[in-house]
Amino acid sequence: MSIKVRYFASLKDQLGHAEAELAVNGPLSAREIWQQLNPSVSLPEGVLTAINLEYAQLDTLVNAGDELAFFPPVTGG
Amino acid sequence: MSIKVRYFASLKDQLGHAEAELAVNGPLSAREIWQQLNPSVSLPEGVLTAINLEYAQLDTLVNAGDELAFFPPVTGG
Amino acid sequence: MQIVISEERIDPWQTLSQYPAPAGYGATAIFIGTMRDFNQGDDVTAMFLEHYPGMTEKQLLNIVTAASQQWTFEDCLLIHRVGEVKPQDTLVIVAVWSKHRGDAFDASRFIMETLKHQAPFWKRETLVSGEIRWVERNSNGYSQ
Amino acid sequence: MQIVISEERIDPWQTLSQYPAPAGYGATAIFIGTMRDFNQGDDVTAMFLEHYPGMTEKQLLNIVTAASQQWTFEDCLLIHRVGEVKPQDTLVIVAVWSKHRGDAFDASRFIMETLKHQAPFWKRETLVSGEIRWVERNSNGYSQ
Repeated sequence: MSIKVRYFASLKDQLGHAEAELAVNGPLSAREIWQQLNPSVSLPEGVLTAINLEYAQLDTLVNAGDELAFFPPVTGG
Repeated sequence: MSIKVRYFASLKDQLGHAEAELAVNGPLSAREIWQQLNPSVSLPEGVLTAINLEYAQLDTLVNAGDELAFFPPVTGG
Repeated sequence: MQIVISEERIDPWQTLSQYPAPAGYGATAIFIGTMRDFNQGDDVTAMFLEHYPGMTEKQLLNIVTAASQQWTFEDCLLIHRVGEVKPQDTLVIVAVWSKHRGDAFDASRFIMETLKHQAPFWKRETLVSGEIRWVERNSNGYSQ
Repeated sequence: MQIVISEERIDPWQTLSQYPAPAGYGATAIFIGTMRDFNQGDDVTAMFLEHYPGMTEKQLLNIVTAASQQWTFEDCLLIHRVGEVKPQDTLVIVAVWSKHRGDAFDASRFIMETLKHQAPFWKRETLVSGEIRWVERNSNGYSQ
Protein backbone atom coordinates (compact mmCIF):
# COMPACT_ATOMS: atom_id res chain seq x y z
CA MET A 1 0.00 0.00 0.00
CA SER A 2 1.35 3.42 -0.85
CA ILE A 3 0.71 7.16 -0.83
CA LYS A 4 1.13 9.21 -3.99
CA VAL A 5 2.93 12.49 -3.36
CA ARG A 6 2.95 15.47 -5.74
CA TYR A 7 5.06 18.63 -5.75
CA PHE A 8 4.26 21.85 -7.61
CA ALA A 9 5.91 25.02 -8.87
CA SER A 10 9.15 26.11 -7.15
CA LEU A 11 8.98 23.08 -4.84
CA LYS A 12 9.01 20.74 -7.82
CA ASP A 13 11.97 22.63 -9.31
CA GLN A 14 13.84 22.53 -6.00
CA LEU A 15 13.36 18.79 -5.53
CA GLY A 16 13.93 18.01 -9.20
CA HIS A 17 10.83 15.84 -9.55
CA ALA A 18 7.04 16.26 -9.59
CA GLU A 19 5.93 13.00 -7.98
CA ALA A 20 6.93 10.33 -5.52
CA GLU A 21 5.40 7.18 -4.02
CA LEU A 22 5.81 6.19 -0.40
CA ALA A 23 5.03 2.64 0.72
CA VAL A 24 3.33 2.75 4.13
CA ASN A 25 2.06 0.30 6.73
CA GLY A 26 -0.31 2.76 8.41
CA PRO A 27 -1.25 6.43 8.46
CA LEU A 28 1.50 9.07 8.64
CA SER A 29 1.23 12.83 8.94
CA ALA A 30 1.98 14.97 5.89
CA ARG A 31 5.05 16.28 7.73
CA GLU A 32 6.35 12.76 8.40
CA ILE A 33 5.88 11.80 4.78
CA TRP A 34 7.91 14.82 3.64
CA GLN A 35 10.68 13.89 6.07
CA GLN A 36 10.80 10.29 4.91
CA LEU A 37 10.83 11.25 1.22
CA ASN A 38 13.18 14.25 1.53
CA PRO A 39 15.40 13.56 4.57
CA SER A 40 17.98 16.16 3.55
CA VAL A 41 15.48 18.97 2.70
CA SER A 42 13.72 20.76 5.53
CA LEU A 43 10.07 21.59 4.92
CA PRO A 44 10.02 25.10 3.39
CA GLU A 45 8.36 27.83 5.44
CA GLY A 46 4.86 28.65 4.24
CA VAL A 47 4.47 25.37 2.34
CA LEU A 48 0.86 24.32 1.76
CA THR A 49 -0.46 20.81 1.66
CA ALA A 50 -3.53 19.10 0.23
CA ILE A 51 -4.89 15.60 0.71
CA ASN A 52 -7.15 14.22 -2.03
CA LEU A 53 -7.46 17.70 -3.62
CA GLU A 54 -8.57 19.48 -0.41
CA TYR A 55 -6.39 21.66 1.81
CA ALA A 56 -5.00 19.94 4.88
CA GLN A 57 -2.63 20.65 7.77
CA LEU A 58 0.91 19.30 8.02
CA ASP A 59 -0.23 17.29 11.02
CA THR A 60 -3.18 15.73 9.22
CA LEU A 61 -2.84 11.97 8.87
CA VAL A 62 -2.55 10.56 5.37
CA ASN A 63 -3.68 7.04 4.55
CA ALA A 64 -2.55 4.51 1.97
CA GLY A 65 -4.28 5.28 -1.32
CA ASP A 66 -4.46 9.03 -0.62
CA GLU A 67 -2.93 11.64 -2.88
CA LEU A 68 -0.82 14.12 -0.92
CA ALA A 69 0.48 17.37 -2.43
CA PHE A 70 2.99 19.96 -1.27
CA PHE A 71 3.18 23.39 -2.88
CA PRO A 72 4.24 26.99 -2.26
CA PRO A 73 1.72 29.82 -1.66
CA VAL A 74 -0.59 30.10 -4.67
CA THR A 75 -0.23 33.01 -7.10
CA GLY A 76 -3.07 32.73 -9.59
CA GLY A 77 -5.59 35.31 -10.70
CA MET B 1 -33.14 90.61 -14.42
CA SER B 2 -34.53 87.15 -13.83
CA ILE B 3 -33.82 83.65 -12.59
CA LYS B 4 -34.55 80.63 -14.75
CA VAL B 5 -36.20 77.80 -12.82
CA ARG B 6 -36.44 74.18 -13.98
CA TYR B 7 -38.47 71.24 -12.65
CA PHE B 8 -37.82 67.58 -13.36
CA ALA B 9 -39.54 64.21 -13.23
CA SER B 10 -42.54 63.85 -10.88
CA LEU B 11 -42.19 67.49 -9.80
CA LYS B 12 -42.60 68.64 -13.39
CA ASP B 13 -45.67 66.41 -13.77
CA GLN B 14 -47.14 67.69 -10.50
CA LEU B 15 -46.69 71.36 -11.43
CA GLY B 16 -47.68 70.81 -15.04
CA HIS B 17 -44.71 72.65 -16.50
CA ALA B 18 -40.94 72.18 -16.84
CA GLU B 19 -39.71 75.75 -16.62
CA ALA B 20 -40.48 79.16 -15.11
CA GLU B 21 -38.85 82.60 -15.02
CA LEU B 22 -38.85 84.80 -11.94
CA ALA B 23 -38.02 88.50 -12.22
CA VAL B 24 -35.92 89.54 -9.21
CA ASN B 25 -34.41 92.72 -7.80
CA GLY B 26 -31.83 90.96 -5.63
CA PRO B 27 -30.80 87.51 -4.40
CA LEU B 28 -33.47 85.18 -3.00
CA SER B 29 -33.09 81.75 -1.44
CA ALA B 30 -34.16 78.71 -3.44
CA ARG B 31 -36.96 78.18 -0.92
CA GLU B 32 -38.25 81.76 -1.37
CA ILE B 33 -38.22 81.35 -5.13
CA TRP B 34 -40.31 78.17 -4.90
CA GLN B 35 -42.81 79.93 -2.65
CA GLN B 36 -43.14 82.92 -4.98
CA LEU B 37 -43.57 80.72 -8.05
CA ASN B 38 -45.79 78.06 -6.45
CA PRO B 39 -47.65 79.78 -3.61
CA SER B 40 -50.28 77.06 -3.34
CA VAL B 41 -47.84 74.10 -3.45
CA SER B 42 -45.73 73.37 -0.39
CA LEU B 43 -42.16 72.34 -1.11
CA PRO B 44 -42.21 68.49 -1.30
CA GLU B 45 -40.27 66.62 1.35
CA GLY B 46 -36.90 65.37 0.12
CA VAL B 47 -36.81 67.74 -2.84
CA LEU B 48 -33.32 68.44 -4.17
CA THR B 49 -32.08 71.68 -5.64
CA ALA B 50 -29.25 72.73 -7.93
CA ILE B 51 -27.91 76.15 -8.86
CA ASN B 52 -26.01 76.41 -12.14
CA LEU B 53 -25.80 72.61 -12.44
CA GLU B 54 -24.30 72.04 -8.96
CA TYR B 55 -26.16 70.81 -5.88
CA ALA B 56 -27.20 73.56 -3.46
CA GLN B 57 -29.23 73.94 -0.26
CA LEU B 58 -32.74 75.37 -0.08
CA ASP B 59 -31.30 78.28 1.88
CA THR B 60 -28.61 79.05 -0.69
CA LEU B 61 -29.07 82.46 -2.28
CA VAL B 62 -29.78 82.53 -6.00
CA ASN B 63 -28.83 85.54 -8.12
CA ALA B 64 -30.31 87.02 -11.25
CA GLY B 65 -28.97 85.14 -14.27
CA ASP B 66 -28.61 81.86 -12.33
CA GLU B 67 -30.34 78.64 -13.34
CA LEU B 68 -32.16 77.05 -10.41
CA ALA B 69 -33.55 73.51 -10.53
CA PHE B 70 -35.87 71.52 -8.25
CA PHE B 71 -36.17 67.76 -8.53
CA PRO B 72 -37.07 64.61 -6.58
CA PRO B 73 -34.46 62.11 -5.32
CA VAL B 74 -32.51 60.76 -8.28
CA THR B 75 -33.09 57.19 -9.49
CA GLY B 76 -30.53 56.53 -12.23
CA GLY B 77 -28.08 53.68 -12.67
CA MET C 1 -11.50 58.85 -19.60
CA GLN C 2 -14.83 58.89 -21.35
CA ILE C 3 -18.28 59.85 -20.07
CA VAL C 4 -21.19 59.21 -22.41
CA ILE C 5 -24.93 59.90 -22.18
CA SER C 6 -26.50 57.61 -24.75
CA GLU C 7 -29.93 57.87 -26.33
CA GLU C 8 -29.17 54.73 -28.34
CA ARG C 9 -29.21 51.11 -27.21
CA ILE C 10 -25.86 50.03 -25.77
CA ASP C 11 -24.20 46.72 -26.59
CA PRO C 12 -21.89 46.41 -23.58
CA TRP C 13 -19.52 43.82 -25.05
CA GLN C 14 -19.11 45.58 -28.37
CA THR C 15 -18.60 48.90 -26.57
CA LEU C 16 -15.99 47.43 -24.26
CA SER C 17 -14.24 45.50 -27.03
CA GLN C 18 -13.88 48.72 -29.03
CA TYR C 19 -12.68 50.85 -26.14
CA PRO C 20 -8.91 51.40 -26.29
CA ALA C 21 -7.52 49.89 -23.09
CA PRO C 22 -4.90 52.07 -21.41
CA ALA C 23 -1.24 51.02 -21.10
CA GLY C 24 -0.01 49.23 -18.01
CA TYR C 25 -3.27 47.98 -16.55
CA GLY C 26 -3.62 44.55 -14.96
CA ALA C 27 -7.14 44.78 -13.53
CA THR C 28 -10.48 45.73 -15.04
CA ALA C 29 -13.60 46.00 -12.90
CA ILE C 30 -16.86 46.47 -14.73
CA PHE C 31 -20.38 47.01 -13.55
CA ILE C 32 -23.35 46.76 -15.91
CA GLY C 33 -26.86 47.74 -14.89
CA THR C 34 -29.61 46.14 -16.95
CA MET C 35 -33.31 46.95 -17.04
CA ARG C 36 -35.42 44.28 -15.40
CA ASP C 37 -39.01 43.50 -16.34
CA PHE C 38 -40.04 43.46 -12.69
CA ASN C 39 -39.90 46.11 -9.94
CA GLN C 40 -41.57 46.39 -6.53
CA GLY C 41 -43.84 43.46 -7.25
CA ASP C 42 -45.05 44.64 -10.66
CA ASP C 43 -44.33 43.66 -14.25
CA VAL C 44 -42.67 46.55 -16.05
CA THR C 45 -42.97 46.74 -19.83
CA ALA C 46 -41.02 49.94 -20.55
CA MET C 47 -39.15 52.73 -18.86
CA PHE C 48 -38.28 56.32 -19.63
CA LEU C 49 -35.01 57.69 -18.25
CA GLU C 50 -35.24 61.44 -17.82
CA HIS C 51 -32.12 63.45 -17.04
CA TYR C 52 -30.94 67.02 -16.57
CA PRO C 53 -28.76 67.77 -19.61
CA GLY C 54 -25.67 69.69 -18.63
CA MET C 55 -25.91 68.90 -14.93
CA THR C 56 -25.73 65.17 -15.66
CA GLU C 57 -22.41 65.45 -17.49
CA LYS C 58 -21.05 67.78 -14.81
CA GLN C 59 -22.06 65.49 -11.94
CA LEU C 60 -20.70 62.36 -13.65
CA LEU C 61 -17.39 64.14 -14.19
CA ASN C 62 -17.40 65.23 -10.53
CA ILE C 63 -17.94 61.61 -9.47
CA VAL C 64 -15.16 60.15 -11.64
CA THR C 65 -12.82 62.95 -10.54
CA ALA C 66 -13.60 62.23 -6.88
CA ALA C 67 -12.86 58.53 -7.49
CA SER C 68 -9.54 59.38 -9.16
CA GLN C 69 -8.53 61.40 -6.11
CA GLN C 70 -9.21 58.46 -3.80
CA TRP C 71 -7.89 55.57 -5.90
CA THR C 72 -5.22 55.09 -8.55
CA PHE C 73 -6.49 53.96 -11.92
CA GLU C 74 -5.36 54.21 -15.52
CA ASP C 75 -8.70 54.86 -17.17
CA CYS C 76 -12.45 54.94 -16.66
CA LEU C 77 -15.38 54.56 -19.03
CA LEU C 78 -18.84 55.60 -17.85
CA ILE C 79 -21.91 55.28 -20.06
CA HIS C 80 -25.49 55.98 -19.04
CA ARG C 81 -28.56 55.44 -21.14
CA VAL C 82 -31.39 58.00 -21.35
CA GLY C 83 -34.80 58.10 -23.06
CA GLU C 84 -37.11 55.18 -23.78
CA VAL C 85 -35.71 51.82 -22.66
CA LYS C 86 -36.99 48.26 -22.72
CA PRO C 87 -36.40 45.29 -20.43
CA GLN C 88 -32.93 43.73 -20.97
CA ASP C 89 -31.53 47.06 -22.21
CA THR C 90 -28.24 48.16 -20.67
CA LEU C 91 -28.82 51.20 -18.45
CA VAL C 92 -25.30 51.91 -17.23
CA ILE C 93 -21.73 50.71 -17.68
CA VAL C 94 -18.87 51.62 -15.36
CA ALA C 95 -15.46 50.22 -16.29
CA VAL C 96 -12.23 50.99 -14.43
CA TRP C 97 -8.76 49.89 -15.56
CA SER C 98 -6.04 49.90 -12.91
CA LYS C 99 -2.69 48.35 -12.08
CA HIS C 100 -3.98 46.70 -8.90
CA ARG C 101 -7.34 45.01 -8.45
CA GLY C 102 -8.26 46.74 -5.20
CA ASP C 103 -8.35 50.12 -6.93
CA ALA C 104 -10.53 48.89 -9.80
CA PHE C 105 -13.00 47.19 -7.43
CA ASP C 106 -13.23 50.15 -5.06
CA ALA C 107 -13.37 52.89 -7.68
CA SER C 108 -16.00 51.17 -9.85
CA ARG C 109 -18.23 50.56 -6.87
CA PHE C 110 -17.81 54.10 -5.55
CA ILE C 111 -18.66 55.55 -8.97
CA MET C 112 -21.75 53.37 -9.23
CA GLU C 113 -23.02 54.14 -5.72
CA THR C 114 -22.36 57.85 -6.01
CA LEU C 115 -24.03 57.98 -9.42
CA LYS C 116 -27.10 56.28 -7.96
CA HIS C 117 -27.44 59.03 -5.36
CA GLN C 118 -26.09 62.12 -7.12
CA ALA C 119 -26.44 61.93 -10.89
CA PRO C 120 -29.67 63.63 -12.02
CA PHE C 121 -31.48 60.75 -13.70
CA TRP C 122 -35.08 59.74 -13.00
CA LYS C 123 -36.85 56.52 -13.97
CA ARG C 124 -40.49 56.48 -15.04
CA GLU C 125 -41.90 52.97 -15.39
CA THR C 126 -44.78 51.75 -17.53
CA LEU C 127 -46.45 48.74 -15.92
CA VAL C 128 -48.18 45.89 -17.72
CA SER C 129 -51.48 47.33 -16.39
CA GLY C 130 -50.77 50.53 -18.34
CA GLU C 131 -50.06 52.50 -15.15
CA ILE C 132 -47.15 54.94 -15.37
CA ARG C 133 -45.19 55.77 -12.22
CA TRP C 134 -41.97 57.46 -11.19
CA VAL C 135 -39.48 55.34 -9.26
CA GLU C 136 -39.19 57.14 -5.94
CA ARG C 137 -35.80 56.32 -4.53
CA ASN C 138 -32.67 54.27 -5.14
CA SER C 139 -31.55 51.71 -2.59
CA ASN C 140 -28.15 51.60 -0.96
CA GLY C 141 -25.94 49.11 -2.80
CA TYR C 142 -23.45 48.71 0.03
CA SER C 143 -25.91 47.40 2.60
CA GLN C 144 -27.81 44.95 0.41
CA MET D 1 -22.78 28.38 -13.44
CA GLN D 2 -19.67 27.64 -15.42
CA ILE D 3 -16.08 27.13 -14.30
CA VAL D 4 -13.46 26.84 -17.01
CA ILE D 5 -9.73 26.20 -17.00
CA SER D 6 -8.50 27.40 -20.36
CA GLU D 7 -5.27 26.53 -22.14
CA GLU D 8 -6.32 28.78 -25.02
CA ARG D 9 -6.21 32.57 -25.24
CA ILE D 10 -9.41 34.16 -23.89
CA ASP D 11 -11.22 37.02 -25.61
CA PRO D 12 -13.17 38.41 -22.64
CA TRP D 13 -15.76 40.37 -24.63
CA GLN D 14 -16.50 37.58 -27.07
CA THR D 15 -16.73 35.10 -24.19
CA LEU D 16 -19.11 37.35 -22.25
CA SER D 17 -21.20 38.21 -25.30
CA GLN D 18 -21.71 34.50 -26.01
CA TYR D 19 -22.53 33.55 -22.43
CA PRO D 20 -26.28 33.05 -21.93
CA ALA D 21 -27.33 35.62 -19.32
CA PRO D 22 -29.69 34.24 -16.70
CA ALA D 23 -33.30 35.39 -16.37
CA GLY D 24 -34.21 38.18 -13.99
CA TYR D 25 -30.81 39.78 -13.42
CA GLY D 26 -30.36 43.55 -13.18
CA ALA D 27 -26.71 43.77 -12.17
CA THR D 28 -23.55 42.27 -13.62
CA ALA D 29 -20.20 42.71 -11.90
CA ILE D 30 -17.16 41.56 -13.83
CA PHE D 31 -13.50 41.40 -12.96
CA ILE D 32 -10.85 40.74 -15.57
CA GLY D 33 -7.22 40.10 -14.69
CA THR D 34 -4.75 40.83 -17.49
CA MET D 35 -1.07 39.95 -17.71
CA ARG D 36 1.15 42.98 -17.35
CA ASP D 37 4.59 43.30 -18.91
CA PHE D 38 6.04 44.58 -15.66
CA ASN D 39 6.28 43.09 -12.15
CA GLN D 40 8.32 43.98 -9.08
CA GLY D 41 10.43 46.43 -11.06
CA ASP D 42 11.28 44.08 -13.94
CA ASP D 43 10.13 43.76 -17.54
CA VAL D 44 8.34 40.47 -18.02
CA THR D 45 8.20 38.94 -21.50
CA ALA D 46 6.23 35.76 -20.82
CA MET D 47 4.64 33.78 -18.06
CA PHE D 48 3.76 30.17 -17.40
CA LEU D 49 0.70 29.42 -15.28
CA GLU D 50 1.06 26.06 -13.59
CA HIS D 51 -1.91 24.52 -11.82
CA TYR D 52 -2.96 21.36 -10.01
CA PRO D 53 -5.44 19.64 -12.31
CA GLY D 54 -8.38 18.26 -10.36
CA MET D 55 -7.70 20.28 -7.23
CA THR D 56 -8.06 23.54 -9.18
CA GLU D 57 -11.56 22.71 -10.41
CA LYS D 58 -12.55 21.48 -6.96
CA GLN D 59 -11.28 24.61 -5.21
CA LEU D 60 -12.88 26.98 -7.73
CA LEU D 61 -16.19 25.17 -7.23
CA ASN D 62 -15.75 25.45 -3.44
CA ILE D 63 -15.17 29.20 -3.79
CA VAL D 64 -18.20 29.86 -5.99
CA THR D 65 -20.34 27.67 -3.72
CA ALA D 66 -19.16 29.61 -0.66
CA ALA D 67 -20.05 32.87 -2.42
CA SER D 68 -23.51 31.56 -3.30
CA GLN D 69 -24.12 30.76 0.38
CA GLN D 70 -23.24 34.31 1.40
CA TRP D 71 -24.87 36.31 -1.40
CA THR D 72 -27.83 35.88 -3.72
CA PHE D 73 -26.98 35.73 -7.40
CA GLU D 74 -28.51 34.26 -10.53
CA ASP D 75 -25.36 33.02 -12.23
CA CYS D 76 -21.57 33.06 -12.16
CA LEU D 77 -18.95 32.50 -14.84
CA LEU D 78 -15.35 31.89 -13.76
CA ILE D 79 -12.57 31.35 -16.29
CA HIS D 80 -8.88 30.98 -15.52
CA ARG D 81 -6.09 30.66 -18.01
CA VAL D 82 -3.25 28.14 -17.63
CA GLY D 83 -0.09 27.37 -19.59
CA GLU D 84 2.10 29.80 -21.54
CA VAL D 85 0.77 33.36 -21.51
CA LYS D 86 1.97 36.65 -22.95
CA PRO D 87 1.56 40.25 -21.79
CA GLN D 88 -1.97 41.58 -22.44
CA ASP D 89 -3.44 38.07 -22.27
CA THR D 90 -6.51 37.66 -20.08
CA LEU D 91 -5.61 35.57 -17.01
CA VAL D 92 -8.95 35.42 -15.22
CA ILE D 93 -12.57 36.46 -15.64
CA VAL D 94 -15.13 36.49 -12.85
CA ALA D 95 -18.65 37.54 -13.80
CA VAL D 96 -21.62 37.53 -11.44
CA TRP D 97 -25.22 38.23 -12.46
CA SER D 98 -27.62 39.21 -9.69
CA LYS D 99 -30.88 41.01 -9.06
CA HIS D 100 -29.26 43.64 -6.83
CA ARG D 101 -25.93 45.31 -7.40
CA GLY D 102 -24.60 44.82 -3.85
CA ASP D 103 -24.64 41.05 -4.30
CA ALA D 104 -22.83 41.16 -7.66
CA PHE D 105 -20.14 43.51 -6.33
CA ASP D 106 -19.58 41.57 -3.12
CA ALA D 107 -19.68 38.09 -4.63
CA SER D 108 -17.35 38.89 -7.55
CA ARG D 109 -14.80 40.44 -5.24
CA PHE D 110 -15.01 37.60 -2.74
CA ILE D 111 -14.52 35.03 -5.51
CA MET D 112 -11.52 36.91 -6.87
CA GLU D 113 -9.85 37.41 -3.49
CA THR D 114 -10.44 33.84 -2.38
CA LEU D 115 -9.20 32.49 -5.72
CA LYS D 116 -6.01 34.53 -5.30
CA HIS D 117 -5.32 32.86 -1.94
CA GLN D 118 -6.79 29.36 -2.37
CA ALA D 119 -6.87 28.22 -5.97
CA PRO D 120 -3.78 26.15 -6.81
CA PHE D 121 -2.21 28.24 -9.59
CA TRP D 122 1.41 29.37 -9.69
CA LYS D 123 2.99 31.98 -11.93
CA ARG D 124 6.48 31.57 -13.37
CA GLU D 125 7.77 34.71 -15.07
CA THR D 126 10.35 35.04 -17.82
CA LEU D 127 12.14 38.39 -17.55
CA VAL D 128 13.61 40.37 -20.43
CA SER D 129 17.05 39.41 -19.06
CA GLY D 130 16.19 35.75 -19.67
CA GLU D 131 15.91 35.05 -15.96
CA ILE D 132 13.02 32.76 -14.98
CA ARG D 133 11.45 33.14 -11.54
CA TRP D 134 8.40 31.98 -9.61
CA VAL D 135 6.12 34.68 -8.26
CA GLU D 136 6.27 34.18 -4.51
CA ARG D 137 3.05 35.50 -3.11
CA ASN D 138 -0.19 37.27 -4.01
CA SER D 139 -1.05 40.56 -2.37
CA ASN D 140 -4.26 41.31 -0.51
CA GLY D 141 -6.69 43.05 -2.84
CA TYR D 142 -8.85 44.46 -0.08
CA SER D 143 -6.14 46.54 1.57
CA GLN D 144 -4.49 47.95 -1.57
